[in-house]
Amino acid sequence: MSPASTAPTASTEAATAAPRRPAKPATMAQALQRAMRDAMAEDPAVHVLGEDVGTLGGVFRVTDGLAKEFGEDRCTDTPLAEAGILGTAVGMAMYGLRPVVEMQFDAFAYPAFEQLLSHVAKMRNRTRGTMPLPLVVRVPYGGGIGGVEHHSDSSEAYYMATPGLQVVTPATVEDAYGLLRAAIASDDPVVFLEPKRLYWSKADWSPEAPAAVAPIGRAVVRRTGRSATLITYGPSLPVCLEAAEAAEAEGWDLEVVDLRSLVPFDDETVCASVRRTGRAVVVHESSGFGGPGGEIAARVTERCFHHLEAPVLRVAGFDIPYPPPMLERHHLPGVDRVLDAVARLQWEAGS
Amino acid sequence: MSPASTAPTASTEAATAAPRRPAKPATMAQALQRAMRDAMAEDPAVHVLGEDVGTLGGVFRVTDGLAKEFGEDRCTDTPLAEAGILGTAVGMAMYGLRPVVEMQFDAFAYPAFEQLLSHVAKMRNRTRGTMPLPLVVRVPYGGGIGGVEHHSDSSEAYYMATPGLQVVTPATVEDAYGLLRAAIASDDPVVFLEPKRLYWSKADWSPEAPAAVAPIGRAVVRRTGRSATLITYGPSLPVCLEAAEAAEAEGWDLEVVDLRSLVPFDDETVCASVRRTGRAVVVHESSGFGGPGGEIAARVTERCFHHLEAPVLRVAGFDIPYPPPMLERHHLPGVDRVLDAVARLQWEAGS
Amino acid sequence: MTVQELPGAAAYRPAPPPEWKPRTDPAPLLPDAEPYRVLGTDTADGFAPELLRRLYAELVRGRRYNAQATALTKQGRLAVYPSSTGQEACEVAAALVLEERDWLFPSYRDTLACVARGLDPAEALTLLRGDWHTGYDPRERRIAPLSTPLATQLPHAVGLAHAARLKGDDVVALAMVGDGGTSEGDFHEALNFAAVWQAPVVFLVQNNGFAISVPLAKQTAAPSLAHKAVGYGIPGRLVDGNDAPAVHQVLSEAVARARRGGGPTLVEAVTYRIEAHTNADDATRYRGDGEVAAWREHDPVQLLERELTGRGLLDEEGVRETAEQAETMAARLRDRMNADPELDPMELFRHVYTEPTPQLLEQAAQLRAELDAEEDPR
Amino acid sequence: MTVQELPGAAAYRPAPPPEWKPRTDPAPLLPDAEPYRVLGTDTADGFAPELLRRLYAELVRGRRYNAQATALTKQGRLAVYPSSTGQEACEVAAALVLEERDWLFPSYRDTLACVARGLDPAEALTLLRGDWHTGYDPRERRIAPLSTPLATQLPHAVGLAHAARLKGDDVVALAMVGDGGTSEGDFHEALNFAAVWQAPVVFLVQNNGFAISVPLAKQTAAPSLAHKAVGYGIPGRLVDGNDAPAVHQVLSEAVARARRGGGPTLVEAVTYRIEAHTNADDATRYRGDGEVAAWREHDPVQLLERELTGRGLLDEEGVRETAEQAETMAARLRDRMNADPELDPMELFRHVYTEPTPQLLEQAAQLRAELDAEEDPR
Ligand SMILES: Cc1ncc(C[n+]2csc(CCOP(=O)(O)OP(=O)(O)O)c2C)c(N)n1
Ligand SMILES: Cc1ncc(C[n+]2csc(CCOP(=O)(O)OP(=O)(O)O)c2C)c(N)n1
Ligand SMILES: [Mg+2]
Ligand SMILES: [Mg+2]
Repeated sequence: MSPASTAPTASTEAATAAPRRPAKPATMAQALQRAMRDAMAEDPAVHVLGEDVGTLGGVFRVTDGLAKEFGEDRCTDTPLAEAGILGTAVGMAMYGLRPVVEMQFDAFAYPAFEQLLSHVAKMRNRTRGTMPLPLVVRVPYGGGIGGVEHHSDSSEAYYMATPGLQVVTPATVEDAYGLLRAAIASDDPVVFLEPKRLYWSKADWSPEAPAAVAPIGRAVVRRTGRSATLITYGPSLPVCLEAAEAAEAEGWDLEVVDLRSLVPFDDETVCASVRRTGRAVVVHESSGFGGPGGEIAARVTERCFHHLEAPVLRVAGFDIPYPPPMLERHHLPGVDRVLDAVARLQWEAGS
Repeated sequence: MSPASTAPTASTEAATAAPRRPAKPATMAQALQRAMRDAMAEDPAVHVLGEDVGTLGGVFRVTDGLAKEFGEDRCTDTPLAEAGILGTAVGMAMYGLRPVVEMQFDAFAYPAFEQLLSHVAKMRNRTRGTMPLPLVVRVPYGGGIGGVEHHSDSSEAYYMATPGLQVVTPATVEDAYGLLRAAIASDDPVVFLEPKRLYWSKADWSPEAPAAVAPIGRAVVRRTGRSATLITYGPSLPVCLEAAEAAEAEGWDLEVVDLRSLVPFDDETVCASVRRTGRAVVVHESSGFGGPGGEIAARVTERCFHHLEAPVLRVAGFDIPYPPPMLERHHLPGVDRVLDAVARLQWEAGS
Repeated sequence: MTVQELPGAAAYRPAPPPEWKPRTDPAPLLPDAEPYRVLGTDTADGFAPELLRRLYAELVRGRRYNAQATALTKQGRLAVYPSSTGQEACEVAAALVLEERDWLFPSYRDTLACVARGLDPAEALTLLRGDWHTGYDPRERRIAPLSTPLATQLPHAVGLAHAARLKGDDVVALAMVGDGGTSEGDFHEALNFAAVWQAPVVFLVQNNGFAISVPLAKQTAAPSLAHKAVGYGIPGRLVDGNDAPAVHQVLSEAVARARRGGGPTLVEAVTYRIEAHTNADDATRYRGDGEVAAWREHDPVQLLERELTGRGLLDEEGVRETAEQAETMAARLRDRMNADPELDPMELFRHVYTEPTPQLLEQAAQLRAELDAEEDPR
Repeated sequence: MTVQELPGAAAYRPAPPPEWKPRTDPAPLLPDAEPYRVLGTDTADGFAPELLRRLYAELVRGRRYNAQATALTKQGRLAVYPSSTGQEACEVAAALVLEERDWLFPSYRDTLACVARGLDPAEALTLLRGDWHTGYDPRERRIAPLSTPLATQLPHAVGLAHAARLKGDDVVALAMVGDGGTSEGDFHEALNFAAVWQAPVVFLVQNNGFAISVPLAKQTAAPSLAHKAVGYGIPGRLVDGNDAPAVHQVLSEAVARARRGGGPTLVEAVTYRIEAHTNADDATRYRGDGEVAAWREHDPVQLLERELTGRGLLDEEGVRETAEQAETMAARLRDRMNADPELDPMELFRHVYTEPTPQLLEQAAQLRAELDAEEDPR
């Protein structure tokens, strides 16, 4: 993955101050850990809480070492109750802390939905801006890891439909660090969706001098191309990049846009790409019906109608409960399914 | 409202057996009550439960008289805990009952989301069809009634994004009865969305011989027209019909489709209309971003691209937490906003 | 102090059963067999006359406030008003036991507690008038937004109290909830977190007999709601919720306990909702007049008035003066609420995020244009 | 019987405080000061040798099942296995106390209880192998799906028990949950509904000391988890979870109580998770070997074996035979699990609704085409 980034290249002060050490391979999980570690070191208001985040370091080890370095009061194993975790985090944020909450798996964030929808998303607004709620909810999401029932949901549609939340999801090691730092620094509540199956993805990346990442709300063109645009995010980015490589053989030069932020949505970057290419496919793992792709396809069409040679198509998970491990590969959008959709972009017909 | 219904006209057995009494004005709330009453009378497995549904008859009086007629075991005031209500209803359905659950207001269904998403929607599927879950969750939704905070949410996007649920919403007195009967009769779980501000809407309707209503999953053309299609449901249907009347003055002959069922979605009826008119606007109260309109616009565009003279537009609530009573009229899609959207359907340009 | 070091937290990992020991002795956690009472008992002697008079004045003011707000609702000036008439002792005591630096977490019925804590009587009604949601800056008087989703405010109180303690601040949070609200999962989770973290928080349950139409018998089978405390390892206290000095004392002790690091307390105040649930409710559908009449005999204002006059701490003059002061407050409130609030529809977009998203800017422009067109229709 | 008429339900609408009375006497609801034990005490005399031998055989079988499933996981035959090694007494007793018509509501760790109840040992592993979710028809043996979202199965058990009672059926539901699961709101709501409805349900909490890495001290500050019962007005019982006859007795009594209309019971069984949380977990990160070793000394299988041999109810021959039977079961399980399951990807669309939606039909056609192309790539 060598992104043709639209991000500003100026590095942060911290980054310029430190001597740049050579980048070594790091996993996304390590970059996320580092983001929390650095945020905690810089700002004593940052607290991490959740199930098993302390002594164990989280079931995905994303909080590994934080309790040891900062003490159990800064990285706290909570009782097993997600509404309680998010609800107490709301209270902590009301007192000026910046809680970073971990939900153990996507489906286990559901018990906390009332707190999220009725309080977290609304606190700033209902108090006329006097009570902002700087709070991050980290949610490992998506499948592809052989998880049994309830361990592979993609719930971004729920978060997107909730005004007041920012919804962010990294697809690269670099973004994992940069976007999580940005999320923790944000004065608005952020649902931070971590693609489970990319936790162990690796890239050359230096924790001492992390590259700056664009602020929340900016999509990025990961691969330029002229035939059509693949619009995607999180776990489906590698799939789309692979599909784009494979598409070359068919004579298609695909552009790949990584949304990174679902809310706010970067209409500018996305539409600029689609206007250039005239064709688009939205790719995500979440179920199609009522999923993120509908919103994305609709808003792109509203804005680029006369540039479109074909309807914006969607490649998504089927409209079924997430399958058992042995069948999940049939559900997940893969390279072939993406290429099939590209093939259906009415290359002959024109409009 | 005089619907040009696509519904089959054959009446149910019960209806043909009873002598048709002249229809009298009835409210939607009354028709809903009657639907539960008739279902309970016919099938002892039907149980109603929720907060204040018994002695009080519900805060909107939709369950009025049921406890008296069928006893408190059939229409039960529960403790105040929505997850508990839905969770126990799941157990009741597992034992062969057909629970009809009332959530007092839309936002108060949120505590029950884990039960809904992780169990209700999945039970049939996870048990390979051996454990169907015939259960109805009645949710009063939407605004326009001057409700304070947390009393006017529109949460249909959450339900639509959850495979395994049927999502149904009536907009007329007749449909209120017919669809609720169908929902209770369905062997699949149904989220039954009741537009709060239409509870007191009236129509001539005979409880003794209710007209048959199409099965769940069928949209209906409420008004035929040739210029453009308004696609809507629930609380926005009257707005769209009014807008269609007003549009005549501008020379637009608008068709109005009432979806009635969001899941399953009636692509056939909707697309047939859009193919005829070539232009469409989706109208709903729910927030626009990530709301139902995105899905609807996207799927209509996928299917009717070459018939479209303009992009499918959306008129929706703003992407904000639901406003306080004194400001809600600015948020709710009204006739003017619908007409504005119609005006933007590129009448001059063509495509 | 780390969570690990919290008093007692280390203990209850059960040793292998041969040496199994309960973490704490449950006996002191259990509530008394009867609600605690002060009025009409010798204990009342121990109360400072000043405190009793202060309580009385606040009760009278509170009663008047409830009446005024109900009247404003009838006049269409409020969207809805959930009255706390009959529960003024709880409302007032909850406010008075707190220091300025402490935090109050009211439920939707607790406007009165907010006002007794010093919140502007009109600002307190913003939510119920409907010109905005929360009508005040919560940080100003350390009053969380009135919470409509029941029991959801309880974990907030725990988190805030916990945060204050971690920061080394001497702050207590008092959270209010109804009998119905105790059935919600959030109640359970909040009490458990509070107990495990030994957070300086006091939970006040106003058991007013009903959750809208649902009587307590359909809400719980517990010996008392205060008995729930032992399941979290915290003390449960039962008090006559119409006995203002008794509620004040029990809450004061709980606040003091929390302040000195003794952890949370659950207080059940037994009281009664005299009015209907809200103006939109018809209470005759689910309860008899007899029941209401019986409770009117146990009225918090009258009980305290009787005690004070009996003890010679209040005379007719004092009663009249107090009533007059309340009347002045009510008149002022009426005047202010009779003025239409200033509304700016554009505010709808202002507080959703720190910076409006591009999408909100577009939508704001759309509304702006609509408003301009309305004002100046060409 | 209507809810109104439920035993005691009518009572606790508090009379005006002068006549306030608790609804029930809390004393009999409180658990004993120590976990109840049978093995090594005289009480063991009262047990039928047949029951003790049956328990022993099931414990040995269960232990072997756990070992086999763990081995299968290492061989990649299961996606994951949460072992109940060390907790077999609870698993087995929970299954044996129920009649055929009763219902079991297992948590994700309770495969063993399902097998002890007669579920096919291989079908019980479908979820964990990953070829489908629930691997059996719940109605066949009246075993609800293994529940992964913690505590969510508890309200199901209450609803089912309530429904059975309304229908006049003599059915009891037994629901299992872990110590960690007691912190969830669903635990609270389920117990409360059960108590108010006096549903014939038994809640068995296996307190095995940990929720993954989180020890009980960070989960609760309660004297014991059984003490939570009093807050719902139901009896709480504490039992040594490694003492099979003791668990069997306490659960039997609770089931009998439920069956005769006496309402729900909360049972806390004190036990210990000997293995890591699952094969994916590294328990050395959060607990010492010493602790595990101490609990190995209090092993449920050994404890019962010692008692039986001591009493002359079991000899070497019997031990060997029991082990052999378990070995046969394990071998059969191994063989069956080593065969690849038959998979039909098209099944993904088959059970979402009674009738597939038009959308699902489209999607099924798409997958069908893809599968055909895979098989026959032109
Ligand atoms: C989560 C939630 N569910 C339902 C409601 C609707 N509701 C508002 S008040 C009320 C009754 C509350 O009873 P209680 O807790 O006893 O407080 P009280 O009204 O007696 O002060 C209900 C059911 C709500 N506000 N929040
Ligand atoms: C609602 C929910 N939250 C989180 C999880 C993730 N999780 C699985 S097991 C477990 C620990 C459970 O502990 P306990 O209830 O004590 O049961 P045990 O594992 O000890 O049998 C957790 C946190 C889950 N399955 N469900
Ligand atoms: Mg109440
Ligand atoms: Mg455990």
